[in-house]
Amino acid sequence: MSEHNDKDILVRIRGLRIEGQSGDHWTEIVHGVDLDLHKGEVLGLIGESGAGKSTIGLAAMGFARDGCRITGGEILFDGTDLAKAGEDEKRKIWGARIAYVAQSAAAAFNPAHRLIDQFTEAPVQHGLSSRAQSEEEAKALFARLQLPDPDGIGLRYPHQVSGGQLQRAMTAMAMSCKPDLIIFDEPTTALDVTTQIEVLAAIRDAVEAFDTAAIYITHDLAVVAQMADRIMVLRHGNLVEEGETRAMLAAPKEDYTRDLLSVRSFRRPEHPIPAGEAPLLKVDNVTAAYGDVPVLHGVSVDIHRKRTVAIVGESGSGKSTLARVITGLLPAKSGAVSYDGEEMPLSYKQRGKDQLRRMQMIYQMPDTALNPRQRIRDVIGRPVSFYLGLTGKQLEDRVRELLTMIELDPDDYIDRLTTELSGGQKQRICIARALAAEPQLIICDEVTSALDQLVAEDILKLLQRLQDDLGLSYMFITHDLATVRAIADEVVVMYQGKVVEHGPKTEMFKPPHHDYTDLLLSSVPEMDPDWLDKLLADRAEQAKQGRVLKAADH
Amino acid sequence: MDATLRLLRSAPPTALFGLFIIFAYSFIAIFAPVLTPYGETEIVGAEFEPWGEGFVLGTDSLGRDMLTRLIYGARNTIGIAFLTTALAFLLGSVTGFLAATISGWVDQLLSRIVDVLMAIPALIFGLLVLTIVGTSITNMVLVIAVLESTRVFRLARAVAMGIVVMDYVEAARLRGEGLWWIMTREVLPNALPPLVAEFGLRFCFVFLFISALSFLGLGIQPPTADWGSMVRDNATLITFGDITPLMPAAAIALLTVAVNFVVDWFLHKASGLKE
Amino acid sequence: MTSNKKLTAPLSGDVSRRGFLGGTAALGITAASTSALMGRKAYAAKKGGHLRAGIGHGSTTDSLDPATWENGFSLSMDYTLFNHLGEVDHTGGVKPELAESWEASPDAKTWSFKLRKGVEFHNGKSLEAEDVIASIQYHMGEDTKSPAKSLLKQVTSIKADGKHEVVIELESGNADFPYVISDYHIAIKPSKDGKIDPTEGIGTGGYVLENYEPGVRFMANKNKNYFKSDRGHFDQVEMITIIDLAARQNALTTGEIDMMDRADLKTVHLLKRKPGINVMETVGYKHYTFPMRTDTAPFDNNELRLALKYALDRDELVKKILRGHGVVGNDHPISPTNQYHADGLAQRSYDPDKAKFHFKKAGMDGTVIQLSAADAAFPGAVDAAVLYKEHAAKAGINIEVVREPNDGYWSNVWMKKGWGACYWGGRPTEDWMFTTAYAAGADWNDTFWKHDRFNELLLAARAELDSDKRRTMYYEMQEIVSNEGGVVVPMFANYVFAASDKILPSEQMAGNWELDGAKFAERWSFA
Amino acid sequence: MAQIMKMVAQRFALGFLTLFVVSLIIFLGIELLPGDIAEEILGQGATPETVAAFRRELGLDVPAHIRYVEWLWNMLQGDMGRSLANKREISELIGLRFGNTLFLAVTAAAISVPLALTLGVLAALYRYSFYDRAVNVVTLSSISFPEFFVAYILIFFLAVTYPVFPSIANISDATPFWDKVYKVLLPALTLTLVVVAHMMRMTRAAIINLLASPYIEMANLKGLSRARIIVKHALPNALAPIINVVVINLAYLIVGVVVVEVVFVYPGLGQLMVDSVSKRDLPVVQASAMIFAGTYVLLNLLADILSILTNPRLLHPR
Repeated sequence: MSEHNDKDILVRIRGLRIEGQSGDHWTEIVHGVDLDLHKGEVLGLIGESGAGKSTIGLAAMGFARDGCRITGGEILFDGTDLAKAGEDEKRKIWGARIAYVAQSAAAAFNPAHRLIDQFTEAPVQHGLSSRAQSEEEAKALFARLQLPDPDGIGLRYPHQVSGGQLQRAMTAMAMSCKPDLIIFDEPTTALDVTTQIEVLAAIRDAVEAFDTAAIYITHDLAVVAQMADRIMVLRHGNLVEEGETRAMLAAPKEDYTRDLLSVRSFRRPEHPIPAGEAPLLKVDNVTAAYGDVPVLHGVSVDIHRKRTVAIVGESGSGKSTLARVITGLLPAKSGAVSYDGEEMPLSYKQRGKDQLRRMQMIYQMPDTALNPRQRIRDVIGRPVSFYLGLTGKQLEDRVRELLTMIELDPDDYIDRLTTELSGGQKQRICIARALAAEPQLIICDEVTSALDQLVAEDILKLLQRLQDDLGLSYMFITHDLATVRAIADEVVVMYQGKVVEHGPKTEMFKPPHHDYTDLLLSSVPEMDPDWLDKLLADRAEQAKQGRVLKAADH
Repeated sequence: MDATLRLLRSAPPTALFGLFIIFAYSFIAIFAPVLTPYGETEIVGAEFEPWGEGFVLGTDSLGRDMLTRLIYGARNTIGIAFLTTALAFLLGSVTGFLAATISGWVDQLLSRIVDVLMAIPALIFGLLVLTIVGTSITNMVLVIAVLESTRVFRLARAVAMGIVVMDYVEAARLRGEGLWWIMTREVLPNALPPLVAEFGLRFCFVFLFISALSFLGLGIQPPTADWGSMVRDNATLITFGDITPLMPAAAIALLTVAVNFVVDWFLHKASGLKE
Repeated sequence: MTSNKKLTAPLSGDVSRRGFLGGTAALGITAASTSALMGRKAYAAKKGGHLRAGIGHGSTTDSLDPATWENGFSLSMDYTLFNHLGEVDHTGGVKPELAESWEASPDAKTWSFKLRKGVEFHNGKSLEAEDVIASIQYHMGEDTKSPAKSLLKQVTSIKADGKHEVVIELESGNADFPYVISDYHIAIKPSKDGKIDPTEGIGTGGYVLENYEPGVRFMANKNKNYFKSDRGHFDQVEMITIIDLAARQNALTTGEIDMMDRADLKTVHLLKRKPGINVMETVGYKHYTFPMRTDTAPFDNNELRLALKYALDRDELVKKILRGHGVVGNDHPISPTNQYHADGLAQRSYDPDKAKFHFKKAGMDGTVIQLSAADAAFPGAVDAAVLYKEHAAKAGINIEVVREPNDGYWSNVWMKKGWGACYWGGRPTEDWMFTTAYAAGADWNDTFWKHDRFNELLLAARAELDSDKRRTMYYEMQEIVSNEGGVVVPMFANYVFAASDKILPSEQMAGNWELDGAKFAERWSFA
Repeated sequence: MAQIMKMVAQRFALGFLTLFVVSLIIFLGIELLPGDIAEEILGQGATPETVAAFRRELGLDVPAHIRYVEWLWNMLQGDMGRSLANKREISELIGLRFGNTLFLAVTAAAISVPLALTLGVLAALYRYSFYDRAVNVVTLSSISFPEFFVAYILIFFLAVTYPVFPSIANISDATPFWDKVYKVLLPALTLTLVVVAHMMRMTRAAIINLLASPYIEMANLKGLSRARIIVKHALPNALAPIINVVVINLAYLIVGVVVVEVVFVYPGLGQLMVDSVSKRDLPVVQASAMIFAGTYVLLNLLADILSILTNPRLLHPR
């Protein structure tokens, strides 16, 4: 901060207070935050969900979403207090001097209009440029952001362009008026990890080229480490810590920051493959399709007792479909699914109660996995009474026991509605529901990806402990390699419906790799602020040698 | 109790007005025999007695007390409309849930049947069927209930479609739960809010539909007091600037307005739109 | 839907010599103007103008085919476009129209009709005997579906005697045959090769068809060659079907139409008060009945029938159902307008004690008697049944009113259920009325009644040309029906209709049909 | 494009299937009508002899399934047969009435659709303002009124008290166009009051529904004016539900106006059908029911196809 002068300050926020509406009353969600942003500077806002980072980012534009209102403080943008400015005054600044890049470009582009129309809209409406001139600028920007066919891509509709490209097109659109400031609101969160690299590179390049100031909002410390000059760590609407990127990463001052930094360090010792033991679940050369669209091509996976097998792949790789085939929701076209040596009917409808009981599933979104109209007692109690026939006192005792197992106080939780829980608590209930059936195998479908990192880590630890205590096997579907590192014994990498590589974890994280595995592994951001530079240089080097690693999304 | 009070306090004046009217109507409908000075079809005086003591709103063409007829009209018309709507919802939501939960050919079959039923205009269809089977209250209730249930089916199916793809329903299926459990325990409780709102709207439609049928002479038959036929019976008075025929019509309008106000508020609350 | 009330089919003129009663009671016309016009030859009819009449009848299923005519719209249309051999006038008597004169043999079996000469159809053809024969024959024979078919069953031969005379032979004598042959279905149409084209609108009437959209509108222009020089004053006549009562009345008061039929009885007192509107009322033969099936229990017991006849307060029915626009009936179908109405027969009145007495005598104590009703039977039939129930309850008779659907009432209820409500347009002659609905074995004997003495008298009176003898016989027959018949006839209904004061109706109106015998188009004019 | 053609073709096929089943139901339903057809047509004036003669004439002795096939075949060739009651060509009879029905529907739509869309867009633009609330209350009320109530009120004020419009819509072929419009204005207004609320509310809701979507937020944050956001960004995406509700209401204007026809004595198809039902003029009932059902199916087809055509995802496949 010392290297900047006060007159360089573009945005100065003081004592910002924001309230959010819940039901009929308003509660404060941002409690007096200060923020300074200098011209040309990139500021990272980081925090878990509920930290208020997006809200603050939008407030820097003087904008509050429906259900939010700015109740205090001042937001000086180049001398204008946006907290007090009128609607018209703000609309003059929005788009022209401050632009916004949303989390999901697919949702933030209007599906009814061509990209070029959306690009030129702001400059033409703000009277900054003619339509023709703006179109030329668009082509230049598209080229700069390394979009394919920069002259023609503008004529496409948003749905005709892939996610990674769309995100870059949105960055281009944000730059259409050469703004002083761009707010990036989690621009890569919705992307696959291999796609993310290119978008990050493009954004950084563009911001540097135009010397635009930026506020970069994310929950991923490793990403922000690549992008930001300075980082503010937020929690529950308060500032936790603020500092230059390298300094903060090297020596975090606060415990919370330290926790965030250490999130990826949890490691589970690998269990050995029990010699000569038959696998608990054997998926043999399974093929499956949605209607006529083939999704899985001859997939085979073995899961042994007390072991965790991680299925890794990007969206569309078929890893969730594999789970549906195993559970019988999507009966396989060919191949076999055997459990404990016994071949199971392919459709769940034909499976017996006990076959269903022994294999349970935990879902990605705890919100949709629990019936919002049921109480915990019923959610957990139903499988107990359904499979094991317990009633009355025995049932109650068992439910309480299960709640204790997942570290929730039975007295406090047993009569709550599922909607009265936090995300992490819901996921615990889902685990308890699975445990209630007393299964041997639990299929975990991206169980941590909807959770904040610290909460996710607790869930992983819980699952770990339960495995140790109860001798469970897990099939762990995930796209997050950090999770794989933490919990897996064995890794299966899937790509376009096929298994491209599989083996014990220790081997899988060591080269040499299948090209795709290599791309996947190398794309996982690291805390090192120079990681992105190194990676890009490395890939450029490899490209010279004729080995091109590119995301499928390109 | 506190929650109810708080809810009421947050309600807009239109909704409060609506609630008040609905309660007043229900009260009148339920306690009609106690509230009315005379019997429903009892002839108590000369025809067309003027307003005044004894007959607050005068008497009708047969010398029956107007006020009594109006109050019984509330009881009959509202009661029948309510019964019909309830029946339509029972039928429509059970089939709608079935279609969504089982899906596949059951869904196809039910949806096509509903398509066909909906392709025949309701009023015309009602007229036709009532002509075929004869106009009695039972027939009318059944016919309208079947007609309306197609609309309910569509909604129930659409709502249930959104629910059956939820992971908790999938979990129940994988657990091995039967159809009935899934429909009543997993789908129904979550489909309730939109269905309740729709119930209000459908009630209005049914109510207006019955009134229209009565107006055309095919609905509730005399001597049962009914607002639709009361309008028709007295419609000629309008020529002479007499508002008597508009009273039952206004009574219909007031109730449907009230229900719509409340439903509007309910939908607004349920949709979570903030003001 | 209330409009689908049916007119009983065949009917024609009125009785002669009873003009003082059977004629008109034009209530809306002020006494002054009526008397001022009275007795003057030149009744100040103005020529020209476009008449718009709102008619509360008419359906899309109507047509120009005389065999399908069954409602007030077809009737008025008939009298606008066509003529008949005879015409019923305001006195109720039938007088020659297309016939110049007629003559009967002494046994009343052979009738010869001399045709008027120089009459032209709208297409220019001259009226000749063959046209009349073809027009009559259209309603005869195996395949006709005309309601006049049964009327003409008595005809054994029709012959032309020259170009302008038609001779008709009957099976047995019928003194009332000119009435029969003037029935509204038997409109005279031009013939071609001995046949008429039933769907054509070409007649000899006062107006030429311009446009007819069944159930919607009828339009006709003045026939400049009309053989009646003092009739057919309008330039153009438009009839619009307006079934909805309120709409019809609104249309009249807002000047959309000039006249309307079937005024709303409930509000007729208000309509009278409206400036510029005349309300008119005529007494006819229309009566409402509650026929019982005398061939089935319990109605085969005359004591029960009598009990039910005494258990009804007719005055209240006239007051509440007809709102005073009618007279009480005496359990026989002969209207006070009819020539041989039994004036001396004691009027049956409401007597719960007598009802109770007969009911007991019938041994019916405690039985619930079902009465079927629908407004299709007559407007207010259900209300009337409800009133009946209330009245009978006071005599300890328990009537259960069974509401029947309007639709299908005539095919499913009438003549099927034991006791129901019914509506008769009535007949201009006693013989016709009795033959149609009271003679043993008649198609429409809706009480399935059989009385030997009555049937004997019927045959005798028909062939009798002496008026006094006929009177005695018809009196006795009315008494028999009243005391032993299977029908409760609570009331005769008046026709009540209205016109704007720009319309000048006839001085004296015919009562055989509504709207001046349905001949307003040729008899009325603008004032 | 091939995909769109396929979807459209599918919709057409489904529509025709529906119509086919409807024709069966209508035919069967009418077969079940109680009472003898011949008796009903001839009325109380019929004697057993005349009835028998008439039955022969109608060919009612032929078995039902043969009559159905014949009827369907003729219908497909555009020959609807003749009315039993008055022997007229049904196509001519219905043509005239259907023309009137369409005229009223078009007049009502010409008033109500632009009005509803304008009111709806304005309500969305000024949502939660006094204007919005007022329009909301007024439309909610008008949607709640029975049609005959609205009709009589309008007659009471605009025909009886202040005679601006005629109380009956007495039109014929010969009526000049503007005279026709003037005469149907009161029924059209009645219908407008009945349908406008539904369309307006749906327009408003469809737009407001989208206002929470990220691309509207993006449009806001591009500094565009509120009007431009509603018209340019929300409206095109709200078209599908709006088209749907407009079409439903158009269908209603055509098939659901019996009450208004009765009150205003308007010679439309609804009255024809009601008349024919009570007179058992079966060919006419069948034909008009088919026309109604056909209209409904066709309009829904139109809505479906328009929804497909306004969906950029389908219009511009990847």
